[in-house]
Amino acid sequence: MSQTGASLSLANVSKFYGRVRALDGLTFDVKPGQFFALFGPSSVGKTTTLRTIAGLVRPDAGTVTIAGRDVTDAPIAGRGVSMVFQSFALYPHLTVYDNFAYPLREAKVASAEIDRRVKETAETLKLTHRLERKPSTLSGGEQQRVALGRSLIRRPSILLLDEPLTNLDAKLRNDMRAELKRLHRQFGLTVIFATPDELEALSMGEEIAVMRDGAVVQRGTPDELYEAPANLYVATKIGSPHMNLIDATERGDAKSFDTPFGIVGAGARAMANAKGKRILGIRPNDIRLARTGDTALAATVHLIEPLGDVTIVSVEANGQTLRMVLPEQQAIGMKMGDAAPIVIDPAKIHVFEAGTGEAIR
Amino acid sequence: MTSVTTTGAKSPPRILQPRLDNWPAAFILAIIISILAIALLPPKASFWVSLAACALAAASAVYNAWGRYKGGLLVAPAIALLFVMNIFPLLWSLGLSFFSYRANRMKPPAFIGLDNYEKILTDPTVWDRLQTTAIMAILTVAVQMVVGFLLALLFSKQFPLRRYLLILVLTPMMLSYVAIGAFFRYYYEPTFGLLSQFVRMFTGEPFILLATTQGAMAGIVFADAWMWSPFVMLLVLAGLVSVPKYLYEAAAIDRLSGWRQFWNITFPYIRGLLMLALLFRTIEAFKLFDVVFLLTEGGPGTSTETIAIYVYRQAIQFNKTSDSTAISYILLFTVIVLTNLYLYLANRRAREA
Amino acid sequence: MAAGGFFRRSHGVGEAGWGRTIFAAVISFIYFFPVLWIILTAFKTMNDVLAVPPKFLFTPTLENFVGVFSRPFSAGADSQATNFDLYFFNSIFIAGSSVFFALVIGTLAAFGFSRYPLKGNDTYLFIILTTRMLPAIVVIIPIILMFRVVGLAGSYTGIIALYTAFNLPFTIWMMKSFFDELSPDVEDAARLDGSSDTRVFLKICLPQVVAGLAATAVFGLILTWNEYLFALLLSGVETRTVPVAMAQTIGGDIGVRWGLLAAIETLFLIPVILVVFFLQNHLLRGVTFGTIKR
Amino acid sequence: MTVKTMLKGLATASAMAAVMTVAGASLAPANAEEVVLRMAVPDWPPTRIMKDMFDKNYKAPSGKDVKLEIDFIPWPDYYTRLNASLTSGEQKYNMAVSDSQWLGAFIEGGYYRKVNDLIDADPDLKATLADMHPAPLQAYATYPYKSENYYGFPQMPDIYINYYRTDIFCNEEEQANFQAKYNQKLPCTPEEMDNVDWDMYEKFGEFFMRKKGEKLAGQVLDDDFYGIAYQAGKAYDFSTMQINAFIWQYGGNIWDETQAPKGHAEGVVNSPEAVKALDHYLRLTKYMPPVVKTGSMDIFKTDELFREGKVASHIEWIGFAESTINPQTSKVSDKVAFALPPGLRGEDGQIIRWANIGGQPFVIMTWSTDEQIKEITDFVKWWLSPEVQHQYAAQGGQSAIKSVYNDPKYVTYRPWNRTWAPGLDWQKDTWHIPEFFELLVQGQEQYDLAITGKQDAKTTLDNIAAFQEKLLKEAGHIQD
Repeated sequence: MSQTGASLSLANVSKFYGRVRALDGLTFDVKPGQFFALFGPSSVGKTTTLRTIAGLVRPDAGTVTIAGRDVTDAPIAGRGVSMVFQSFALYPHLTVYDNFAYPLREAKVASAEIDRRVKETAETLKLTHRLERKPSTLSGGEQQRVALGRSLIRRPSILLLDEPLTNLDAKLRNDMRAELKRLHRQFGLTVIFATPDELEALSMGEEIAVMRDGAVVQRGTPDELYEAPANLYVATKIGSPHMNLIDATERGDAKSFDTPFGIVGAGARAMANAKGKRILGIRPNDIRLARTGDTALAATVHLIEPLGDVTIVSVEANGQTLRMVLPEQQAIGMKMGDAAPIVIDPAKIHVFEAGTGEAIR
Repeated sequence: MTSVTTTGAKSPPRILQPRLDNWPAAFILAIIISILAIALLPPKASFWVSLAACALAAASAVYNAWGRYKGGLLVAPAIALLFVMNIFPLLWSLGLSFFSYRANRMKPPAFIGLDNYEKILTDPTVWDRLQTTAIMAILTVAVQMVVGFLLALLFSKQFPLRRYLLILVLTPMMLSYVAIGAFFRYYYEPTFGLLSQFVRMFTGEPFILLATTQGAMAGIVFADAWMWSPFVMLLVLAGLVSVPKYLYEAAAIDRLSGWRQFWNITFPYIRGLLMLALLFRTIEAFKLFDVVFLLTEGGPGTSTETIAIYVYRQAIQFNKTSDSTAISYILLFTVIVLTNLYLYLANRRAREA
Repeated sequence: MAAGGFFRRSHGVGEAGWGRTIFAAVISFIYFFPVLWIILTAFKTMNDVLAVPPKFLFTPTLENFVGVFSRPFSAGADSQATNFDLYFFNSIFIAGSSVFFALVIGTLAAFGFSRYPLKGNDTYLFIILTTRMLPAIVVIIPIILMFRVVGLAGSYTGIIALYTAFNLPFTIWMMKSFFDELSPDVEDAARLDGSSDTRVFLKICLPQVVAGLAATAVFGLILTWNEYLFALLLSGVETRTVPVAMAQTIGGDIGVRWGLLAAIETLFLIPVILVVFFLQNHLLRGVTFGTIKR
Repeated sequence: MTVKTMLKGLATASAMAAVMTVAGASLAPANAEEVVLRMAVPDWPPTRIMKDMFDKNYKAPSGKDVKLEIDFIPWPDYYTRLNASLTSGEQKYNMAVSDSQWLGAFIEGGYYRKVNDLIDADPDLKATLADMHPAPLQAYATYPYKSENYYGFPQMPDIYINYYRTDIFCNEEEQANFQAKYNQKLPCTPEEMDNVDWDMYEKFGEFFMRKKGEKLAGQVLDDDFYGIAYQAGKAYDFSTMQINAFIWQYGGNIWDETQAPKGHAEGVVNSPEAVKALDHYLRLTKYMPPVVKTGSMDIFKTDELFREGKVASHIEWIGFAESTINPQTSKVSDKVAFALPPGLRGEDGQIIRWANIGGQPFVIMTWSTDEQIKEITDFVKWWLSPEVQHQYAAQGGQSAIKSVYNDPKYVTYRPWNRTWAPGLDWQKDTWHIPEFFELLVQGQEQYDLAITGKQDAKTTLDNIAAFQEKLLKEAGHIQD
């Protein structure tokens, strides 16, 4: 049971529902065999994107290419795409066996072959003992596996997963995450999955496209997105706890900013345009308490949130706050209102244009 | 789905454009043609002319839908049948209501404008029949609601043989009106009737229920309510079973009294359904015909004659065709108001659910 | 199905035991009594029917049931066929085919309304419902006029078309509510699995609403089966239905033939009761025009 | 049984039925020599017997294969059904057995064919009609009433008679008690009963009204018992017919269409005589079984009460007599006798017996073809031929032809036939005008109010008169 993934690319795809713009010049491509994540909060067009790829939605503009073939106006059948819906969309009136067999029957596969493949799929997904049951009698995880099986059984080259884990409870989620990865490795097919959960996107996606208002704002590997967010939107969506944002002004000396906390160095960053409003993004992990001898920034403790091995401490200066992650022992004895001088690593600072939110590198 | 873009150009107004898909214009045209045809042509010819005009209007509506909606294809047969069997005849009779016409005469219809409506709206008889209908509807619906509600409470819990006992209670709904009418007349009959015999065991006198207006009304209300309470029961049952069990458990923990439990927990779940049952049965009670006709013929005198019987007499027995179509339109208006109310509440219930 | 289980399974309010059964049995029996009396009457001789005081115990006779199909028209005459076999056939044929056609046409339309909403969808649906809520007598006047011009009076075609139209509105409303409740994702999944729109409708949507079809059929059947006024005025000699023919027993040479009337009604009731019994789990949505979701 | 199989079954059944219908239609042979006459008739013995006789005996003189297809329609639905059939234009029937009052409505509608030409063209038929008693002929065939325009031929003439129980009236103990109480002999034989007037009839009512447990004719009653009954029902014409008899006997009149357009309703319908008559009619109802107070004492109910042995006597159409003497349908089959109905005793001591005629004519529909009309005429001639009329009477029917009913054999056919010849002279009919049903329904409603005790006779007749005056003026039947 080996399948090979196909490449996929979307170019300038747009879709309107009435006057509502669902997709707006969406462009991205996926390499064969890639495990690709579409990430963004709800109603940014992730589902519409998947449905466009599947052919359920005809785009109003742009092209969809699968394995080098333009399928924008091609019928659904023949694209080699299958999809697992967020609701699983199992056929409620059919047994698990018939759910598996349905796509094969529609493709007029011989019944002996159908039987063989259904049993094989059930085996793979550990559903052999459930074949005669109706979907409504199955647990959430089993339903999920039936949906997966039904999508895989006709050997698609691209598998679309629409928020595959949101309908499962926390423990099942972890199991299924591993299961999905395993299946992906086993079949080697191209998988595109949509998720509003950054952890899911980061942990599963080989590459991630971050979507906003029907367009991709940045794509890259998890590391790339974490290390170099292209704008404030991505910066705030990726990473936990969230990145600190503080107002800043370039001092015009090409190496430092004025901030409410004092002067912060810009590190090795090239700063072309002098003087201007900026927003500095600093991840909580990149702030530490000043040791003796450091050039510290003045701040007072504002809020203490112990989380076990680490403690999140918010410090405040001139009306702005910064959250920082401290090892538990460093936070012992801290009280609100205490002075807490901090140090920010200039190399780890992200700088954004104050108006557009675009990153300045 | 296609994208809908609004174009700014709006002159001349859409309704004046002579295009085949301009269905509002086609409808207005069809009505004008029909009225002219009824006025000017003999009945037989006017029928075909108005049918053709209306078919044109229908074609226009379908054509309008065709290019843009797949659903048009699916909906068309139903709309066509309803159009031919319901809407067209109703429109035709709307036209007729402005004429003086009797179906059993050779005379062609003569145009008399709003005379029929004026006659009916100023006719105390019509108002009296409407009043009778209203009283009867209110009474029978009230009884049905109470009885149906109590029956639903009875069957709300699971118990052995429930499935079979329910069928017993549901049976009255399935009887034919002819049998109900005839047999209730027999049950109420003073000499042979079960009711009279039963009462006589205590009083020694035959019991003559249908002799008084109140008695006749009670007899009708009882028979009709008996027949349709199971309907209310089904609705209320639906509400009762939708109450989540945990609410009762919580109430038990809070030691709520039975009455408060009902009022605070059960009632909100069945309120919408009770409303639906009320309206649906009111609309049905408004049509009350068969049972009354077979039980009392509208007597004593005309004291239990409903508007439906009145129309029946006018239209079928007296052949006052156009007069009765005018009453029909007044009824139609009433029904539309009631239906609107029904749908409004039904939708609200759907939103709450 | 949503409404399906509530007759069988215990919901919400809880379980009760045999005590409740006995209480319910008494109430049900009292409620059922008028029907029971009709059924008993069917087995009584003419003398027993009008006995004073009423007879609860009597020697049952089948003469009424025989008399439904053939009886002498007067003393000493030979038995003659009463044509009731034809009337029963007519009732079954007319009710059956009109419910069937209404189901076919109505289901298609309901699917159309549900999946491809037209502009002014609500208006269409409203007009459709209104036609159902009018008193029969109001609708029938123009229909008589129309039938007389077109020549449909007294034909199977006419009465079946009329009943089909009569059943359509609530078929559409019911079925639309069932289709509305289906998950569109399931249909999309089937499309991805290679089904055409037609096959999606036939293989995926229809099987999911079988319960709805059944409920609609039951309720349509109850209404059409017992319909009297349309049948009286528009059915002809060969197309007369049982309710109309039933009136024959209330007034001829000897007033009401109670036993006969009861026997006809009993025979006439059996098919509906059976259908309702087997499909009772789906009846609820039937009676609420599909406006109740669960 | 699953839903699927049921639906499949349904589909199969419909398909089969469709096939059968088509097959049935194609199987009906189009025999050139066959003539089908389709007739609507009320469903009761007089029409059933006719059908039976036709099937067994009729040979068309033309030699054609004449088929009579009869649609037996239940009485309670008959007018509605026939009216719907005619006005719906289905043109299903070539002829019908029509109630006489309907003549005007359906003649004006162009449905009933005038038959003067058929009569004039056929001397035999003319002779037969000349031999007919004028009362039924005028009632069943003429429009306007009593004109020379003929529209029908009598099928089954019918009149009221008095049905009574010999076991009660001839019981010695009752005879003695009656004599003691009223100082009059309780009539026993039909001849004695013929001489009963309304006052005497009222005494029957008073005398025989017994409670459960009291004795009647030597036996302890297990149920209440009543002396008399006549029709007083709200439906159709089930009180008007009897009330008209009272009004005519008192010298009053209903609105007289033969006086149109001069004759008024106001002042005639509510004349003092009519009020007295209605009062008398109402007075007797208090001795009748309690169902009379509900407005459902129709011809079927009085018949049922009598057959079930709940009343000593009732006044009823002859058409019901056959089932009264049938032991299968009657508990009193062996103890019933028949007499002329009671009337009002005039000042000369003679009884005035005016009554409203029952019975029905054949009518021919305008759309019948010449061939069909020819066959219909032959059929009617056959039906009215003395031989067939005798045969019909022998099976329980009646004949309006003088030579038939004056034949000494006639009275031997049935015990009630002795009342026929003397009764026939007293018959009149109600209106034949097209508006008859509106007049009838309003009258019935008003009478129902009086019968159920809601208003007095004067008010009732005033209301009827006012309504009729207005309606008839609008319709042009009253012009000044």
